[in-house]
Amino acid sequence: MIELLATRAALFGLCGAALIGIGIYGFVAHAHLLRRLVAFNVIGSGIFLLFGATGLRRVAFGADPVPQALIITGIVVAFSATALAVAMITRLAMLSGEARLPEERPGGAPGGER
Amino acid sequence: MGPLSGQGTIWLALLIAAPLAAALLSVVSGRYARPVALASIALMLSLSGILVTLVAQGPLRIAVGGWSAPLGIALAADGLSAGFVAVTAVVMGIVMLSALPQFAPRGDGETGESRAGYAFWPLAFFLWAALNAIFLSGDLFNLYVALELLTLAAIGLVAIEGKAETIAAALRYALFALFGSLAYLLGAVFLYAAYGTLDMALLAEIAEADGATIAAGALMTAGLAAKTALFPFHAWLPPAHSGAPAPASAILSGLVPKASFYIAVRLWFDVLPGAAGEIMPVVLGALGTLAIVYGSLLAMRQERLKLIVAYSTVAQIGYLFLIFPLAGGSADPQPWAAGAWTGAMFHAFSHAAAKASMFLSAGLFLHAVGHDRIDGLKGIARHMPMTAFAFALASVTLMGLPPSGGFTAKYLLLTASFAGGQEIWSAAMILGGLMAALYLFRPLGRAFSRAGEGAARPAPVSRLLQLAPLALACLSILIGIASAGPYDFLQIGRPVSAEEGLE
Amino acid sequence: MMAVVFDVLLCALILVVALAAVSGRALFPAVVFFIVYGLLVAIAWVRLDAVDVALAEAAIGAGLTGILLVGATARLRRMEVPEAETGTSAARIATGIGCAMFAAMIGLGLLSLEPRGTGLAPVVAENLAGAGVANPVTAVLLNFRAYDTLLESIVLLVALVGVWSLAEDRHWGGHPGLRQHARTDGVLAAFGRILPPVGLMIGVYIVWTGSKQPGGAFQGGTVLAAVWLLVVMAGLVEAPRSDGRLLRIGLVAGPAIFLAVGFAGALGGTFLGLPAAHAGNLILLIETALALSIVLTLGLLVAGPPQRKAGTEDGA
Amino acid sequence: MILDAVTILLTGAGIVFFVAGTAGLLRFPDTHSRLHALTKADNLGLGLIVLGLIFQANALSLAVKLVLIWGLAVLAAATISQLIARAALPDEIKRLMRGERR
Repeated sequence: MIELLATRAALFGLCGAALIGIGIYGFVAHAHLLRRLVAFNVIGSGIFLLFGATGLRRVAFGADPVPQALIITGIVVAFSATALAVAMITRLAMLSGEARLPEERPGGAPGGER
Repeated sequence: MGPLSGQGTIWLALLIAAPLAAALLSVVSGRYARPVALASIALMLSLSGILVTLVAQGPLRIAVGGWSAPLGIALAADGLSAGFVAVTAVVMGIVMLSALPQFAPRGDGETGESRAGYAFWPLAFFLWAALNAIFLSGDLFNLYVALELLTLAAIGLVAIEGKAETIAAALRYALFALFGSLAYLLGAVFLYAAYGTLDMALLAEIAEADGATIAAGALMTAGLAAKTALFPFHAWLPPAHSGAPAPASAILSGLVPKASFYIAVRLWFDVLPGAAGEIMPVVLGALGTLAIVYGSLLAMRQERLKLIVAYSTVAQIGYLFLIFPLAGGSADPQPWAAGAWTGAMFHAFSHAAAKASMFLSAGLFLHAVGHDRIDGLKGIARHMPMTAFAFALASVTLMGLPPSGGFTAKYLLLTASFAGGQEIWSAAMILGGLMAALYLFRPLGRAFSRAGEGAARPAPVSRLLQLAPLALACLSILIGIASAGPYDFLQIGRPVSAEEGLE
Repeated sequence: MMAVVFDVLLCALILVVALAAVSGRALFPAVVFFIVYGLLVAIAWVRLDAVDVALAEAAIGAGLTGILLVGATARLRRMEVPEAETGTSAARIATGIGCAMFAAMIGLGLLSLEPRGTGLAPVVAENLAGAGVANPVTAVLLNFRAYDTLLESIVLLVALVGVWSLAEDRHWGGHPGLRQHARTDGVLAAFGRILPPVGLMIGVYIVWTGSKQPGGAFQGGTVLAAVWLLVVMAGLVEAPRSDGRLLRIGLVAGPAIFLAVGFAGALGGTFLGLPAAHAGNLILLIETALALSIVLTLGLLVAGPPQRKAGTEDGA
Repeated sequence: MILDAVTILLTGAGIVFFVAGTAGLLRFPDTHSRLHALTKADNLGLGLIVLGLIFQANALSLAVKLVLIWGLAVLAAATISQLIARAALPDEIKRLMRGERR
């Protein structure tokens, strides 16, 4: 049983690591801020999955509830940040007609100083 | 670390609970901003004073909820924490007092609220609570939550003007800061996976200098550097800090980056003292040097006062990171390390006061002239001598001239670099001081010159408001004049990694 | 063996859907894939014996985040915001290789990591009797590490103040701009009438059961917030004005009571200390108040900044 | 043992309906026919799976929860498919009119 859980921990831990990579790719590859926000959430849940998987590595001493509690906190914190970012993105789009940062627009000025 | 005692429980609790309570009150109604702000500022100043007197007798450590680590979260206060809490209280107090007229609850609705006049107060109080929570925390995950609290409140303050540019600046800041949080979190997860605890004091006892630990520390440091706007993660800072209203800029530039820097210092000097190795401190020092040069160069090229001040922050943050090569970098305690470590902290404190003062001055100039292009500042010293004098005093600190706090900081850092045979860093500091003189002379020279013909008469600015930047500038000088007391105070509860001082 | 095959398939599916959410061309499919992704991750949490996290991930990570993103996508589409992408395919491939290497390093680091010590499971088990609740995750959240949870409830509130401050000055204090699509006799309205009694029961049950089994204030609060949002979308009730005194008190009630209990403990010598004899009741009090504030905060976060003054139809 | 067999039979049948519904979602040309495939096949599939699982429930409360889940899912699916169908109507009409012109 413990061996099975250890395999599972390694499997989901690796899955989490891969999700972090996928998320970073999306974060870097897109200029659209909502796409970046999606990628941010993918990275976040990848880290959480990694965290939860490592919680199983000492399963011989019992299931560790602390990572689970911290992950729930992390999910709520990530949601708060996402909600604020979504509101800012919509407002930016309302004011400027774009959902990108000024320097990411084709032909936009870098640095954002005008 | 310190003695495990319940002593000071109520004061540590209040330092976090009081600003939270003030923030909750100002969420309920924006009408009572003035009394709530006045009462809480007075309370917070006294609480910080009490903390300083308590810590003077020895470091404090309490177990929140009565659950001692590793199960529970510890709050800890030593000289460094108390120093940051006290500087935060003075800077926040003065800045919030000076914000009262600008963010007065006027509005025409039946609730007597206006949008920015409402939002500023809860955001500022939440930010204050987050800063204290960071300076007093003894747990790596708790620091993550407090750091997110700080970041979201700071993002809200950057965006508070509600214009397209400021919202774009806030979003750019959010991208860097949230990415930084994730890197920090990933590092903390690795430390928990390796050691089964997040308590900093316990980790300090059991952490080893193996690959995984160093990688975890590096991830956390990268995340913190992004939040501190260390070169090359600085791009978000100038538009964010120059676009916000002056009181918000003062808080954002003076205090917020110090919090993530503080965590990085705690991480390498307290939690993982033996793990830094040879390369990491040099990399951080090199990035700091690049930040000094690059930030100063760009500050010289700006035409708007707030942008000059904001790019100056990019440069000044660079000095902070010289702490790693000068005070760390070796597992054995070096005799000069205490001087370098304390010098960096002096720099953090005096820059907090000086930069807050500069942004408040810039805000007053902007109010008087209607814009902040430095060409418009010609002869302003005649109309606003107090503010111009404050700006000059704060500049003295940033240039590192005696007798300012900036001078003491640079003196300590320079002595350490010579004593340790690391003269190369002293070159960066001296160059940085010269460049600061150059970029600050442009606005100063105009302000103290004679007004040109036909210059528009500036709008009057209240004397009381002009007192705020002056008080902060005086504080930044005072830190240098009365440096012996703070120096000894900062040594209280210092980790062994740099116990032996120069004295 | 079957279990391992299932886990491998689940992981593969999660990765494929995550890739689709991140790398596709258009925004809307990406958002839909992200929601599917969240639900799959919730299943992964069940496989990891973390049902509490699974509930939070499904409700908040997939559900509420999904609503936020779908809503934003729809608004951007109405404003005809361009979605075109920049960047060459060579740059993308280079980025992809870099990210793959980083992920591989993280994975290798994880596998090579030698866990030291016992972790916190034994300590939690040892102290659970004095925690006032039987569910160890709830014990960590509301007793052992209650300070984290207090700050977390504050983070939600900060985000809401930040969202509100993005309103236009003239709309300050007004209603958030949820559009009410439905006719009062339409299907959505009918659904909005049937759902509340059932949804209310389920939400309250999840909050209440959190002391013994998976559940709690955040998960249950999310269900209740979703019911509330649906009823608002169905046009049955109006989203509240952001300057309502009662609403504001409800928003801060949870953190305020949490803080008050914590400070009362400090007066007794322990910040956030819950005496073992009363811990169960105090946690119930905190969770109830917290759930109320969470429902309001989550709902209003999804609803967005005020967009119209009272009595007007539409702002922007 | 017999209960297990019943469960396997019912959930197996449920999965067949789900696969059919998904195939329809992927293969059918337009929104309305896709909805037609999804709603009918998936509701039935979910019902069969829930029914199969009820035979595994060892407490009445568990069985009640399963039925509640099924009821809510059916209700939500019915509402949502109505809304999707209505939202897709203008596009569909446009497409048909274009088709007639050609």
